[in-house]
Amino acid sequence: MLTEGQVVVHESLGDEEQRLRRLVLKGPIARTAHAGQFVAIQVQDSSISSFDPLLRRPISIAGISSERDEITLLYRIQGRGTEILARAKCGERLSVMGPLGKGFSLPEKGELWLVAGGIGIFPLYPLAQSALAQGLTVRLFWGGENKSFLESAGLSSWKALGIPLHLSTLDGSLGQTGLVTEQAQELLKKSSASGGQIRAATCGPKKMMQAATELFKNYKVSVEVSLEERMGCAVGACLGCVCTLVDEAGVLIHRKVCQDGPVFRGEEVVWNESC
Amino acid sequence: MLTEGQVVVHESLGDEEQRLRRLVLKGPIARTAHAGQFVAIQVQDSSISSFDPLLRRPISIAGISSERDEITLLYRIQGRGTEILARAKCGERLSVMGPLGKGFSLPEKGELWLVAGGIGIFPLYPLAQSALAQGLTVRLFWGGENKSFLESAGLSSWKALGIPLHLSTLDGSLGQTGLVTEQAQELLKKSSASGGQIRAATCGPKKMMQAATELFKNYKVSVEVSLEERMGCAVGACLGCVCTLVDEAGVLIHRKVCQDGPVFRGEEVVWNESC
Amino acid sequence: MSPVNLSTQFAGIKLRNPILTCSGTYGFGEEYVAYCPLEALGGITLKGITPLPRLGNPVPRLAETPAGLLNAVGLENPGLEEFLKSYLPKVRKLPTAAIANISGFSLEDYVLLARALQKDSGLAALEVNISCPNVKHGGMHFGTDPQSAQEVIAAVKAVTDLPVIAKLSPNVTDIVGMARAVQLGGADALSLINTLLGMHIDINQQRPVLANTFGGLSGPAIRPVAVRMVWQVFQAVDLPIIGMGGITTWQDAVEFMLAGATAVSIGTGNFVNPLVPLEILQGIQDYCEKRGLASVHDLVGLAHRA
Amino acid sequence: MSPVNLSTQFAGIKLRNPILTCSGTYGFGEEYVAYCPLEALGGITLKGITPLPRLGNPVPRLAETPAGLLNAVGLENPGLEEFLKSYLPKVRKLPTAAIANISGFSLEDYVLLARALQKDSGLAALEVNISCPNVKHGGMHFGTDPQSAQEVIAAVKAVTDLPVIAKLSPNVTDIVGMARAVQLGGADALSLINTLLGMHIDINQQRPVLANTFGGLSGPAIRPVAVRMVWQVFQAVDLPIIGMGGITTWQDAVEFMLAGATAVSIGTGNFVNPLVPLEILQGIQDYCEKRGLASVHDLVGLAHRA
Ligand SMILES: Cc1cc2nc3c(=O)[nH]c(=O)nc-3n(C[C@H](O)[C@H](O)[C@H](O)COP(=O)(O)OP(=O)(O)OC[C@H]3O[C@@H](n4cnc5c(N)ncnc54)[C@H](O)[C@@H]3O)c2cc1C
Ligand SMILES: Cc1cc2nc3c(=O)[nH]c(=O)nc-3n(C[C@H](O)[C@H](O)[C@H](O)COP(=O)(O)OP(=O)(O)OC[C@H]3O[C@@H](n4cnc5c(N)ncnc54)[C@H](O)[C@@H]3O)c2cc1C
Ligand SMILES: Cc1cc2nc3c(=O)[nH]c(=O)nc-3n(C[C@H](O)[C@H](O)[C@H](O)COP(=O)(O)O)c2cc1C
Ligand SMILES: Cc1cc2nc3c(=O)[nH]c(=O)nc-3n(C[C@H](O)[C@H](O)[C@H](O)COP(=O)(O)O)c2cc1C
Ligand code: FES
Ligand code: FES
Repeated sequence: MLTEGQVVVHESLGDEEQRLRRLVLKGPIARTAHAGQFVAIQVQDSSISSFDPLLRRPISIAGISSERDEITLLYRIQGRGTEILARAKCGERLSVMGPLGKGFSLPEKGELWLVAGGIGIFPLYPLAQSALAQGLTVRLFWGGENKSFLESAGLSSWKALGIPLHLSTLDGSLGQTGLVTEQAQELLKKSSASGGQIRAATCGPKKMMQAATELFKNYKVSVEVSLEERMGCAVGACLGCVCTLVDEAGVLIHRKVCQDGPVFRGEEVVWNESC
Repeated sequence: MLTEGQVVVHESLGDEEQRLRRLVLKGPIARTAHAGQFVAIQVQDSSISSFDPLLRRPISIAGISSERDEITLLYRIQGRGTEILARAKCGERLSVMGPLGKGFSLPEKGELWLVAGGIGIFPLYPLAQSALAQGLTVRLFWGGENKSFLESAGLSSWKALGIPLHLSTLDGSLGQTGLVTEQAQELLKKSSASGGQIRAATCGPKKMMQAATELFKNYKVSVEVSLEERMGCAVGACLGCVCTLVDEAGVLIHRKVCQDGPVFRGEEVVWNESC
Repeated sequence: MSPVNLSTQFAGIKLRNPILTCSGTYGFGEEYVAYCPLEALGGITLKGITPLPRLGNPVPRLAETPAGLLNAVGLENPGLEEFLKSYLPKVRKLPTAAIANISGFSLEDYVLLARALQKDSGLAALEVNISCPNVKHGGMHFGTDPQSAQEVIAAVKAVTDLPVIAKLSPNVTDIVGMARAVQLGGADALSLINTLLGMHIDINQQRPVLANTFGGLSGPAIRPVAVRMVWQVFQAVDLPIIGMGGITTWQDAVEFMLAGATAVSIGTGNFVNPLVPLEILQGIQDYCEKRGLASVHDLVGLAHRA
Repeated sequence: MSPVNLSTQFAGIKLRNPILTCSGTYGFGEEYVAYCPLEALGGITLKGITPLPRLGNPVPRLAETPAGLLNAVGLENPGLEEFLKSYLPKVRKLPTAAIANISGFSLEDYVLLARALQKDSGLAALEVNISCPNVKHGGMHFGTDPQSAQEVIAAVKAVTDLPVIAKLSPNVTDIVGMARAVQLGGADALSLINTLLGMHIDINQQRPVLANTFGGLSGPAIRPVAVRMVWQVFQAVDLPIIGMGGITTWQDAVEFMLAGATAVSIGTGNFVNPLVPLEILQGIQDYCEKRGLASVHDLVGLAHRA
């Protein structure tokens, strides 16, 4: 769906130094969106065309309110495109394609473990909401740079969900010091729940997702990962965004992150840096 | 001088359908600017670079307030560049080069006749102000599309100067029907003042300026014209903006509109379309 | 006023209107269905295929540049067999004309592909992408050597009854010479232009952004080069031209037609806005109406008269 | 930390720093004085001169394109005699190195110009612009034919004691072949790249915007092509390269140096913002400092190591 989303909220998220933004867009995308899907947003006012920057930016859907026809995007100002996006004012209309791709799946019952690294947290919030609505038990493992980051990136909303939170920071300013996967591992060791009762979903840096995937594999927990890749068309037409999977026969195959993903089963992903 | 001018006023000028804008910039350019000079303005917020559109836009200085360190630019939204410029909000900083080029000259005494076609009126206002301040007699011949245009483009400010105004419109909705040069011709015929006592300055469409130049030549009135040409550097370095003049010896020579002009003596301009 | 005739016919190809989409940017026709009504298009050009399946290059395959896009997909495609089995049946059902795009690394590759694609395949034409290295001749590109280009086109022409469109590379000293060569080879039409060879370096990582180092530059940045080549070839060679390279607005499309393009094709522009083809169609129609032109074809080459 | 060594030396040319300005975009050095302190620049390249004065092409000479600029100035210049009389004395007094740029329409033109410009003229080097038609050889450009390019450079080299920089045209199939040719001719360094040939049509007037129909495309749009050519030539040819083509930010300049440029030159970027050269210098310096590089020269070709 190609729509003009109207900016209804566009604000700094937490500490300004984190360069995070919250953008709420009004439009019909909310009606069909699922957690894990994304949009491709034009990073400039759609009324006057400029071709620099040229491409849309893929941003995960971080909040879905179908009653109010609103989706929330949370993003970090990273480069020129997001910097220009950050200028959009309330009332402006931005051209948005979406919802795109295939989101996370939810088990019928049991426990859902969410493992987030940094801003990988964003697409996991609507997933937690859906899971809770469906009666699943949810817990979150979330690692970030430091306290300021975690608080800026939405810690309080997670607290409001009333689920167990396992936090870690690199500098120890909040939660445990270290990597988020270490905490998951500890709990897995102690946990009575067998692999079959747990499902996991992870989003964050590639290395972190790879480590999480290996960890869960050892405990026979199936895990979904959300990949990132540079995108051209965002609809599966250009083959710009492929990732490499290994199929059941052990053969390497390509899948499109934009159309077949961004969510894939962790076990099938080939994590080599660039193929 | 390269400065960041702060937008202090940016508003629609008159009828919205005329697509005219008034932009007042605060900065040191006012201190040294003269009527007929121009600026080269970046048509986007200078804080984030985008290279489409790439070039600055030349705009005449239409108002100079050295006490308040303000210059006024009046422009018509013509293409994409000016359309983007029109989005600049109060408080924003725009990168401006100027004052550029050589402006109009003023006689010591006598009469100054101003002949304007359309938005060619804009650079003539500060010229009228300077001339009046110096005690010259000033009259204006101004032709435009219709009444709405003339009123939008500043007629009331001209009335406030208390000088004779000879207006004409193509559709007769204000002043005489027809071309501005016809009115000047009529008055020249009747006028007792000899050519030597009158000086003229004209700005507007090329054809109009050419006609005015020929007319004044017949009456031995010397006239200055303000040329337009596409610009690259705006400082005389790229040779993108040349016009053809004929020197005393009758030889065709090139001059740079940006540096040697935009104001030239009408008699020396070669009016052929493109050389 | 009677409506503008939008239909276009050239080289045995009949199109509802002169708006196509470029090979490699529009998949096999189904990907954009939710974003742009295919029945409104003159036609689409399919992703380039090769005899055998190809995984293409590693990622990153894309890099954004000022008003441009670098891509190094590396001709990823399912291969001829899978194309015929899984894709062609769906392509035949598309509500618009479909042009196949074929690539090869030897003369034999092209012949093999062309032989398999005939009129009865339901395709409207065959576009031959010659911007590929000829591995049997030391990697010299077919698309930069007039002799090889002529041979490839002649070989393709000999084995298919479909109209043959030669798609030229802009990375040459003499585009007119290339156009003349493929005309001698028997090309029925020309596609101008493929991408310009470029690259981008990540200054933080101090290495090329694209895994393949080099990529093809497309998008508005290259439009002035594309228009120039269409103009030059239109003047020198009597073959219909499909113009492409940076078309993103209806004004761009009109520019290509005035320069000499009989049809236009939109590639990277779809990524910017998938409704670009529709907006272009409307814009061209309005432009013709305002100027009292009975047919969109009247635009072709008009700027040469000035 | 000790400050980064910015000075650069190559092909007998000594520069305060590796930031130059491009021929044709910086006049004869005086035009930008009020906008950019020349003493901060490594050097400037002067507007191209020819033996006789030239009025150049009619206007319009410029057209803006997406992230690019088309120009068709047509080598307007005062001619050699006037250059020597009225311009050179001022150029000698400029507080930075000056490189002359010479153009011709025959071998003799180049020789005539080169003979008149020697070390005692106070110039730092001679840049030979070979992107001109050779009128004696049917208009074939010197810059697109390796043989002619080699001859021109050899002829120039034979008559001047100044370092000779060959400025290559990107409108060729094989830039490496051209670089090799001018190296055989004796070039001391290379300038890469001149403009890409392009055009733009005014769809209202239905004719080319530029009076000359064609023009040279410069600016950020062409940067990916320029970087690619610098990269290819750096790999294949052992001559110092002055990189140019779309440099507008310090990141662009670093990109060219990582690709293999020993110095960089800013053209169209000056029009966007005349302080670009200074900002680039500062940016390069900071970049080197952060990475602990002692000399800006350490950047040259670094991305090839990856
Ligand atoms: C499926 C998906 C979902 C995403 N969700 C979010 C999100 O919710 N919040 C968020 O902050 N970021 C998200 N990202 C990353 C986001 O797209 C990039 O941060 C953004 O594109 C950077 O754009 P820029 O213009 O600021 O940077 P620039 O440096 O100007 O980008 C240049 C080009 O590279 C591409 N690019 C740069 N970084 C990335 C990246 N990490 N992934 C993909 N393309 C990239 C850009 O899209 C653009 O085409 C997501 C990426 C993907 C693929
Ligand atoms: C010395 C001078 C003074 C001017 N003063 C004024 C003024 O006070 N008010 C006003 O409204 N306009 C003025 N103009 C014209 C103004 O520069 C153009 O209207 C403006 O450049 C159009 O830009 P655009 O981005 O809207 O159009 P686009 O179509 O996007 O412009 C494309 C390119 O063509 C150039 N261009 C287009 N039209 C003109 C033109 N008429 N003259 C020069 N370059 C042009 C642009 O600068 C740009 O590089 C002046 C022009 C010159 C040369
Ligand atoms: C991602 C991508 C993939 C492409 N793949 C092909 C291809 O398989 N075969 C081909 O002939 N051209 C291919 N091209 C070139 C386009 O068909 C077109 O010639 C070029 O992009 C210029 O048009 P544009 O600027 O509108 O994109 C590809 C272009 C892009 C951007
Ligand atoms: C207006 C203009 C005039 C130019 N004149 C010359 C010239 O006289 N001689 C020459 O060798 N190159 C000339 N060039 C090419 C530039 O020196 C440079 O190679 C090219 O513009 C690419 O750099 P850029 O993208 O930074 O502008 C000219 C370029 C422009 C824009
Ligand atoms: S971005 Fe085009 S296929 Fe995924
Ligand atoms: S605009 Fe460059 S010389 Fe006038």
